[in-house]
Amino acid sequence: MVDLTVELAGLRLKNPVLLASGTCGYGRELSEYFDLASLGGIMVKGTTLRPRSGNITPRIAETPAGLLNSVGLQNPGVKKVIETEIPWLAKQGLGIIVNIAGESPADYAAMAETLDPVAGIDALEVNISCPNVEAGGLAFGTDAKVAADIISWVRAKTKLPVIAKLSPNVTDITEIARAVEAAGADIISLINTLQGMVIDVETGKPVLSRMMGGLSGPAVKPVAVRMVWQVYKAVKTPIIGMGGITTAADALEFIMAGAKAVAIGSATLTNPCAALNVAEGLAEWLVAKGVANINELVGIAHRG
Amino acid sequence: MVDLTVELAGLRLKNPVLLASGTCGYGRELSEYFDLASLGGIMVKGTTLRPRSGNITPRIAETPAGLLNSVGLQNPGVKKVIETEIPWLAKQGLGIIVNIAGESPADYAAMAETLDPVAGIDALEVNISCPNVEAGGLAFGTDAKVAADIISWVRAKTKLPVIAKLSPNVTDITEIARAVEAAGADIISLINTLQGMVIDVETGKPVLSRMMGGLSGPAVKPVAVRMVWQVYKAVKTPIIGMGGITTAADALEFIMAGAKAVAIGSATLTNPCAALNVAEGLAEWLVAKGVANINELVGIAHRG
Amino acid sequence: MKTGKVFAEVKESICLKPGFYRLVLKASQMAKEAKPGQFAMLWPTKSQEPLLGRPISLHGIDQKKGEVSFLYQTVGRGTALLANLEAGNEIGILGPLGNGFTLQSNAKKVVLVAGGIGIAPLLPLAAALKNEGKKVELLFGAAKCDFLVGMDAFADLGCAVAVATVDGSLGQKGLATDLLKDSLAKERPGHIYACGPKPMLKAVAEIATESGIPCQISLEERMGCGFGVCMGCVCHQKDENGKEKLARVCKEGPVFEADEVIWHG
Amino acid sequence: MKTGKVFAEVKESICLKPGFYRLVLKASQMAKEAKPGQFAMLWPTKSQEPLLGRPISLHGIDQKKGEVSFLYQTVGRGTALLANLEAGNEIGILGPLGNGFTLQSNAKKVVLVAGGIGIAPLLPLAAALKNEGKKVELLFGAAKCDFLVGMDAFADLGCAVAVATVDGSLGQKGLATDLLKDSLAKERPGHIYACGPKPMLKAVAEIATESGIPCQISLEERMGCGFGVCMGCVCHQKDENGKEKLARVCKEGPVFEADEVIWHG
Ligand SMILES: Cc1cc2nc3c(=O)[nH]c(=O)nc-3n(C[C@H](O)[C@H](O)[C@H](O)COP(=O)(O)OP(=O)(O)OC[C@H]3O[C@@H](n4cnc5c(N)ncnc54)[C@H](O)[C@@H]3O)c2cc1C
Ligand SMILES: Cc1cc2nc3c(=O)[nH]c(=O)nc-3n(C[C@H](O)[C@H](O)[C@H](O)COP(=O)(O)OP(=O)(O)OC[C@H]3O[C@@H](n4cnc5c(N)ncnc54)[C@H](O)[C@@H]3O)c2cc1C
Ligand SMILES: Cc1cc2nc3c(=O)[nH]c(=O)nc-3n(C[C@H](O)[C@H](O)[C@H](O)COP(=O)(O)O)c2cc1C
Ligand SMILES: Cc1cc2nc3c(=O)[nH]c(=O)nc-3n(C[C@H](O)[C@H](O)[C@H](O)COP(=O)(O)O)c2cc1C
Ligand code: FES
Ligand code: FES
Repeated sequence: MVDLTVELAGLRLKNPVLLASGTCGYGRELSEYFDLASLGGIMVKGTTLRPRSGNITPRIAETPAGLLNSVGLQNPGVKKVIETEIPWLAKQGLGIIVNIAGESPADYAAMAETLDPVAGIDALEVNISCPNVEAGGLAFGTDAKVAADIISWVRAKTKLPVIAKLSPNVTDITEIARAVEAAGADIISLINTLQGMVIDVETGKPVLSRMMGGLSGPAVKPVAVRMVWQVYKAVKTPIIGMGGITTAADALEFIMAGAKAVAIGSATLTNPCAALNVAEGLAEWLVAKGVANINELVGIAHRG
Repeated sequence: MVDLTVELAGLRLKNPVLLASGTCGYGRELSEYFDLASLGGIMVKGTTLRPRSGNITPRIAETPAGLLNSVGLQNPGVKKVIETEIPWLAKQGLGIIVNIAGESPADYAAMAETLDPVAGIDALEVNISCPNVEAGGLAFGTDAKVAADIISWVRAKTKLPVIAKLSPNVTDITEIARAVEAAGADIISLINTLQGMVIDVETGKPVLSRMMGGLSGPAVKPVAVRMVWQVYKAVKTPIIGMGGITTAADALEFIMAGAKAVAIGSATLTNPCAALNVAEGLAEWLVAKGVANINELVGIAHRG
Repeated sequence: MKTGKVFAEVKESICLKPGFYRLVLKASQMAKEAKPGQFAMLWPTKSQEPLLGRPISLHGIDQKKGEVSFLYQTVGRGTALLANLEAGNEIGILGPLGNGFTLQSNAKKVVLVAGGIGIAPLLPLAAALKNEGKKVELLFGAAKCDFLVGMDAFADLGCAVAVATVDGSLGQKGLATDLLKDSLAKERPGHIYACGPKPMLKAVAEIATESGIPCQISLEERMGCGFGVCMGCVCHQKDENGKEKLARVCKEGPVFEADEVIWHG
Repeated sequence: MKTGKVFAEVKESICLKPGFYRLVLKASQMAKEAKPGQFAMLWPTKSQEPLLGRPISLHGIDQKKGEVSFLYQTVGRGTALLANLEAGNEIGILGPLGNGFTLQSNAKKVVLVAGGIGIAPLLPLAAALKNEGKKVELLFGAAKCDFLVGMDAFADLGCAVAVATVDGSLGQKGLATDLLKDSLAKERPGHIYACGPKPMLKAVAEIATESGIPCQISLEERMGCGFGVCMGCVCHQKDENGKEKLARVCKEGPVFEADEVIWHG
């Protein structure tokens, strides 16, 4: 038997495969397709302090080997999530990571405080990639100082492992990674979506109602692998890698680049069992190659 | 007959379709497949002051709907280009844009000075996306101040229209666009390649000898369209759009987002006649839609 | 557990009229589970480009043969690739998905209103209704005669069929909703079901609400996943207290009670 | 003008041994222009994923039938997609590309050295050489018997064929270069041609240079375009003055004079 368990700063997962936030709801729909307990964990839909109805449709546009989304963090708010989703999820036998998003550092702090004592939650993922309207539409996560601030506010309010989720829309990802590490992030997850646009040439207008959206899927994989590679060299904090992972081989690229765990996002939209297939595929690959423990592979692409 | 001529800050092109730098050599190979005079122009392979032999192979890796390259500006140097390539190209009947790259602002200035009096050259495209080794591996084009400096050095040495070619690996593309506009750029072209990496999981190593490479092709199109859109709103300088254009419809996305001309890069690698097909496709589209002049479409996605 | 994404063999792929196709797949599990009004996500190729499945309604459900069929119009890349398929090819499928129509058991007569390719999900519904011994009338509208496909199968089931085209090239000149008004004037049905373009659905919903006739409509929205995880496909509904709430077209829908839909724009 | 990228019909696609395939295409223009040692870029699908063509050598050139054939080994995604093709499918092609072998007209006997799938481009060469009345010997090496394909066609042309496998499962136990040494010891050929893995080519080049026998080798490199515009496929060569210069495998090559290649690593 191969050993797939991984441990990231106190977050123990039975295998390194997670469901990425926003592509798995709160797990209920996917649980109809496979046993969630076969995965390492779930990163639930981005949760905000107050309920949000999100953006108007169209919210989805297809792109070459990818898709744009502008869902806009539709969610019932943190209180409702705690009441109706976490208790059910806690019985499913996989790690529970709550993805939080706010309009101000205070929002994040308030959510961390509220979520900290809730039974069943294994970690908080801090989504600092949401647009900061005050600062001209750029995301919190594109400014190292703001990113660090948010992480320290959250850090101060919870004992749970804090995962900083980085935006790829930056000049130097290592600068942000170092800043959030210094601010107390236990784990770094990356990448969130790349900003993109699709125009419908028949109407002469952007397809998405919000015009711009976040690009994800296979198209972004090389950018994501590159950033994992760079961040692995820059910081000591363990990394959760994501961006276009569809197969076990894709997941291995991220692990070899330095990720200790991986998350499956858009691939779930194209196949509800995508994450399960990746987890099973990793186990098979280890057996075939005679690798006893997945941790042996983390970062090996940096050697020699 | 539809009117496809466009004029960008004194650069007159018989149609808005150009060959993107690094994907068309100096035009000789493509001239065996179609008459270069059917295109608006050619942006020749990145030229440096001294000859460069580029990086060791593998220099190319395939990615989902895209490719990575790390050719490393292999070229015979500016003198040889002037002697052996420009005279031949000048007879082909299309706009000639020389793409220049340097290791220092002085390199750029020297090349601009050398190229300025050469007969047949219609514009200089300043590639500020090359790695600036001194500044820690980031490209000149990721720092607004450095980018502006280079453009003003070039500006001072030539009467030719100066095209600033921007790197997409930045937090805020409009900041760079405004800086190069202020520094005297006549035209802005974008995007150059996104930094990426592919790992061969069988060997556990990056596929490219240089590890990281530049991502291009359909995969990057939504990012490129978004940046053209943003830059169109931010500056008055005319834009040449590129990044993943394969069909006339793709080109129209860029034009509607605000580009006055477009360049075809990776698509040429998958079909030598790609740019010709785009140019012909644009003409057919205009006829079919009853649009008399392509300029009417520039930026229309911003309306209403 | 539900059946995940599988590959199904194309049994038949035929062009009915320029731009309109019927696709028959070997998919016994789906045929066993499917209800009228449900849909499937279809992936015409195994490539990652195009990436997303295309939502297409179940048009035929043949449990005995273990086959399902689809009726679709080519409007873009995905449907063009579907049209290229040939018998023997394999295609990715996920489904059945969505809620499907509710069969009102006490209605004696029902009216089906179809706009263009919106006729697709109404065929299995008509079959189920006929099976329950109801009187079924199909009111079918389209821009022109060339866009009218699939109505013969309704006649074969014993439904009354009335047709309208905007240009008058077949049937009455006008809209499907004109046919509906005429039909209601003649005989009040126990239930209305409608599928078609948004403006038509909105008009049908208004007529139904005004006349107090229960009505279900099938909505469309651009979809990411088709099974409820991406929040890509929301529409606006009234909850029990008349307050606005969001519903996923792919999960709570695509079929909604006409009087609960909030029409934006 | 050269023929650009076109779509060609698959006439035949067969598995010769597990992992080895022959593909026959209707492509009269290519068949008319092609020379031994040239290659074509092949796109197994019309999708943008995978994006790049795969360089595959011309293995058969049938001007009369207007057909070309390829012999390939499945090693990754692109070749796996090629293997899925069936007669009647269409595939994107560009070519013929590259320089091809030079036929030395004064050599009486020539030796062809093939390593594994490197045998592919040597068949049309053998045919051309036989056509000129030369004595042709094929020395064919591979890791094991299962990797030896396509040699019967050489025997049919009247070539002498000798085989070596590393594990001794067929022919002599050893390398193709062992066969070459034995052959040179027996009879000095007027020319050597070789295609196969880099270490083999390097060894052949050394033997040829030492013995002063003209030798051409066909190199491989990962390719972007295949026709000379991307600079993806360079290799190192000596120029007239012995100075290092860069050459494109797709344009100046894939065939090079063995004594002009600079072997790195
Ligand atoms: C529940 C449901 C059931 C459907 N059933 C059928 C059916 O039985 N037969 C049929 O022909 N069509 C049906 N559709 C519409 C069908 O999904 C779209 O026509 C198809 O996805 C277009 O794909 P494409 O790649 O060809 O077009 P694209 O290139 O993606 O787009 C072309 C045009 O089609 C429109 N479009 C794209 N996606 C959708 C979508 N999800 N819904 C509506 N319009 C869209 C866009 O406005 C765009 O302008 C259904 C849609 C839904 C949501
Ligand atoms: C001029 C030329 C002629 C060739 N002729 C033949 C032939 O007749 N028959 C045949 O079977 N193969 C031939 N090859 C090799 C063939 O091009 C590759 O095996 C093929 O491109 C791999 O594609 P893939 O998608 O299956 O593999 P990928 O998934 O792209 O890669 C799988 C492995 O194949 C290797 N590879 C990928 N591309 C190339 C390449 N361009 N050259 C060498 N190795 C590569 C890589 O090292 C990689 O590990 C030729 C190559 C060249 C350059
Ligand atoms: C429809 C959709 C919704 C998403 N919502 C969120 C979200 O709420 N919070 C978040 O941190 N990331 C969100 N993401 C980003 C993903 O979690 C992931 O970081 C990104 O999509 C890259 O991975 P992928 O290519 O595997 O999808 C969303 C992505 C998609 C496609
Ligand atoms: C093989 C290759 C080489 C390139 N070389 C250069 C170069 O020398 N100078 C430059 O400014 N851009 C270079 N580029 C970038 C292209 O000009 C273009 O900006 C980019 O590829 C995006 O367009 P595309 O997606 O159409 O390829 C190169 C791109 C490729 C694929
Ligand atoms: S399409 Fe994903 S939730 Fe409906
Ligand atoms: S593959 Fe592009 S130059 Fe050879």
